[in-house]
Amino acid sequence: MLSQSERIKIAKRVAEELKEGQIVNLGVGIPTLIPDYLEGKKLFLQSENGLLGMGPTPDKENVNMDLISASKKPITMDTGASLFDSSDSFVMIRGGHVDVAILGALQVDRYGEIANWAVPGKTILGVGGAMDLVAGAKQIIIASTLCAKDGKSKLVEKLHFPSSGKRRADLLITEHAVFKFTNEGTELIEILSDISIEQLRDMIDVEFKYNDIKIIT
Amino acid sequence: MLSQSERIKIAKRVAEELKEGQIVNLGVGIPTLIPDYLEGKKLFLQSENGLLGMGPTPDKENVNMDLISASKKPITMDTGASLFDSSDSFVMIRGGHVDVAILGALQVDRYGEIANWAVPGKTILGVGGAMDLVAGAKQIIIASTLCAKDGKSKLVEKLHFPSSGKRRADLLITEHAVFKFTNEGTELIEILSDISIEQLRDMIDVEFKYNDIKIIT
Amino acid sequence: MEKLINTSKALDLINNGDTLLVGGFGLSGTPLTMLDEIANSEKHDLTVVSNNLGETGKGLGKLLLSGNLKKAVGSYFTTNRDAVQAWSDGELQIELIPQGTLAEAVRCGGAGIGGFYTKTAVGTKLAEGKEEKVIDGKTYILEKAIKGDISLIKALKADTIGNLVYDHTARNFNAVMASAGKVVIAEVDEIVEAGELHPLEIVTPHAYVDYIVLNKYVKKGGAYVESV
Amino acid sequence: MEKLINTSKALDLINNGDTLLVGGFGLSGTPLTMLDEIANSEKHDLTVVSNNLGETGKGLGKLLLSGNLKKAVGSYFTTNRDAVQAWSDGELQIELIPQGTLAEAVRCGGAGIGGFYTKTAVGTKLAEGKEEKVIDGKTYILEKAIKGDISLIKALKADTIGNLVYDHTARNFNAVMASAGKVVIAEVDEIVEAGELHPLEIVTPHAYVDYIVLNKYVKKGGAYVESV
Repeated sequence: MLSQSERIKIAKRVAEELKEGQIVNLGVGIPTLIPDYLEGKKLFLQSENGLLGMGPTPDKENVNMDLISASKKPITMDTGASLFDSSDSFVMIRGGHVDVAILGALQVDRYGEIANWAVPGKTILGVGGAMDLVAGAKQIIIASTLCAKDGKSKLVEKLHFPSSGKRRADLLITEHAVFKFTNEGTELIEILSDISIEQLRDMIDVEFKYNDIKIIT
Repeated sequence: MLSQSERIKIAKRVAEELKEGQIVNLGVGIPTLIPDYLEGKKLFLQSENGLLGMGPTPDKENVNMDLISASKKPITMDTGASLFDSSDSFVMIRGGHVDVAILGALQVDRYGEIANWAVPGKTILGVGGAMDLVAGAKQIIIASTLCAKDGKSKLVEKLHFPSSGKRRADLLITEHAVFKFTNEGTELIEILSDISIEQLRDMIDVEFKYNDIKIIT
Repeated sequence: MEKLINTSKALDLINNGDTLLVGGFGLSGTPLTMLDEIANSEKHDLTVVSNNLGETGKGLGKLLLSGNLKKAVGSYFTTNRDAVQAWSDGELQIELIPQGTLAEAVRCGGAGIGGFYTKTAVGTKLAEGKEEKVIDGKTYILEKAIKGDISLIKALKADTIGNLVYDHTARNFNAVMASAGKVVIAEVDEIVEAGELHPLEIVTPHAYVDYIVLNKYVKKGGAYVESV
Repeated sequence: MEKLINTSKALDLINNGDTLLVGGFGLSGTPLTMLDEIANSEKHDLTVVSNNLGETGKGLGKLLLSGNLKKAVGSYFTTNRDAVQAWSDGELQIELIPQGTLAEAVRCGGAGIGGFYTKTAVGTKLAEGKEEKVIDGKTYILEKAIKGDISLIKALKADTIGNLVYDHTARNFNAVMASAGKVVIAEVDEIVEAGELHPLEIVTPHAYVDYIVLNKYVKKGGAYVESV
């Protein structure tokens, strides 16, 4: 398990990628930490159950379980928020009107193809909006640990887990490093821990290039 | 040309077909007279530019050309009216949520197939919502003169004019008679003028059956 | 008011083997009272189309426990362990559809549209057996429209003619589910006079609503916790 | 406010040969100010997707007279004699589409959907050359999604972040046109502070709006008659 400080490190690094005024859909887990680390940048959070302009968690007295996030947690509405139904919400998502989707992943292949909804042999019968977000968001950032709980690299040459769609992620931000995906494959662009490039090579199952690596520790 | 009293006769007869609480889309021409002859029956008028619950024409001082009918005339809103966009309006129309469409026609074939949007050799470049209404309304009533201005029967064995869709009309209500369409063809069900059945046979180009004819003069 | 009926009469509209389109996301916007009515009935072999199957023993989860269901079509069953278990045991058929595809397929069902080509799920297991088509250089898969025999939806208020408004994100799937059922039953907290809802405020026009029933649950601490 | 620009800057966003998605039904909900700007410019070979071409010399009718147009896609050109004449003279290409198909095709263009099977127009001249498919025993035709380079829409009010509300039936095609253009320019009568429009009142969320321009026309006797 990742420590809370490592989770926060990932969230902070994702937050750096986001630009003032962007429309962002946050997946479950680490992405939900991001709003705390925006340092004044104003984002518009989209929630696939029908809201643009998700605000912070309400006080207990103000909870309305008919004003919830896609994770089914009580939320509030930001200034300028709007409400719509599920079909219109996915017009927004699938139609390319969400600037950035920040997703978790089970695996990511060397070109950025994502597996984030099912594990072979396990009965995970849920896909939710994951495939729509993968197909539709303008930019896709994966926020995830580099390795799964069993220690295996999530970055893989070829997906063993079922794909979430042909559309590839743009960035993978982990506790150790940031990778960029292009038509040539995986590129290491940043190191975020005291790990060495050699150690990274040992840890993950994908060949990666690097040019100018920023090292941030 | 039909006299105003004949137009009103048609409108009144159509009004008899309509039931309390029905959702009705009225085409241009004779159908627009219908609201005056409902004798207390409450209908909900649908306008394809985005309104359910069209009310009467406003006073001159209350005209808002952004509250108009599909014929682009100023209207008002009835109690319980709702507004929506064009795509949602045609979900309502095409999806079978309008009970009755009352349409004009250039020709109707013996099974009730309608031609109401184009004349061969003439440049009528407009279809509007006609084909959507033909495809989608639960019941289709044609309100029309029996013959065209050139004296030719509008009821024809086969359409010479371009069809508005495979979906057939249920009724044709004219100044002289009411016809019903079934899989067997045209059935005369009512005579509305002093015309004889022989004269009707001479006038129109379609074989019709009849059983119990109501004669209303 | 003609559209207002009691829940037992509403239950009579449902036949064994029917396909029910049920609104809601999690438990928000769920017609809890009608679901209780079904769970307490002998209705069986029902197919439910809904984003999820409620939670264990709550909402649609009750129907699973009381044996009313044959099949569930939705996007997310993971949060109800009973559903996953029933599927593993071969007691429940499950058809998994991406959330946006589900919403659009139901909208099409209510819109006179037979199917649509979506970019979602292209190249995935959920696209297996589905027709692929390249349109203007991009690959899409064909998804067929979904219709139902009965729609069970939940709104905040109805007016006396059946116009509906929803509570914030409880709108979710309710608006599309309302369009695609042969018979549409809306469960509401309150009925107001026609004219009290502003034309710009109405989300579901009365054209889509056949019957209205009153919600027997009361909201406490922001959630519908108990039936009265 | 970042999204507010003047009309000449908005005009610069339009290139010769572009496809413009233009809101409006008749003259209601038409971005008259932006259309004046185009009619007074040298822009040419534009394709316009709009329900109709305004009226003679009004709205989109002006662009026809000033020679900006190559093609018009819409459902009803009969009320503008100039359009019919220009088509007869071979000066304007016209693609006629049923009104509901037009609205749906544009919605699909903005929704990541490549095309849809509709029951409208099956067996008619407007279905010629279009793929037919039988789905669950019913025949449909395939209609492809429509997208544009620029959307020109007209709303009543915008808030400072770009949320829009419309005046009654002036909503018409504007909401769908807003979804399917690469660049969306909304012409509005008034701009209010973010937060002044209620979340339940907003029809077009700001996600769809790139730029806002102010309408120079003033309403008199219920219609936008003169530019100030």
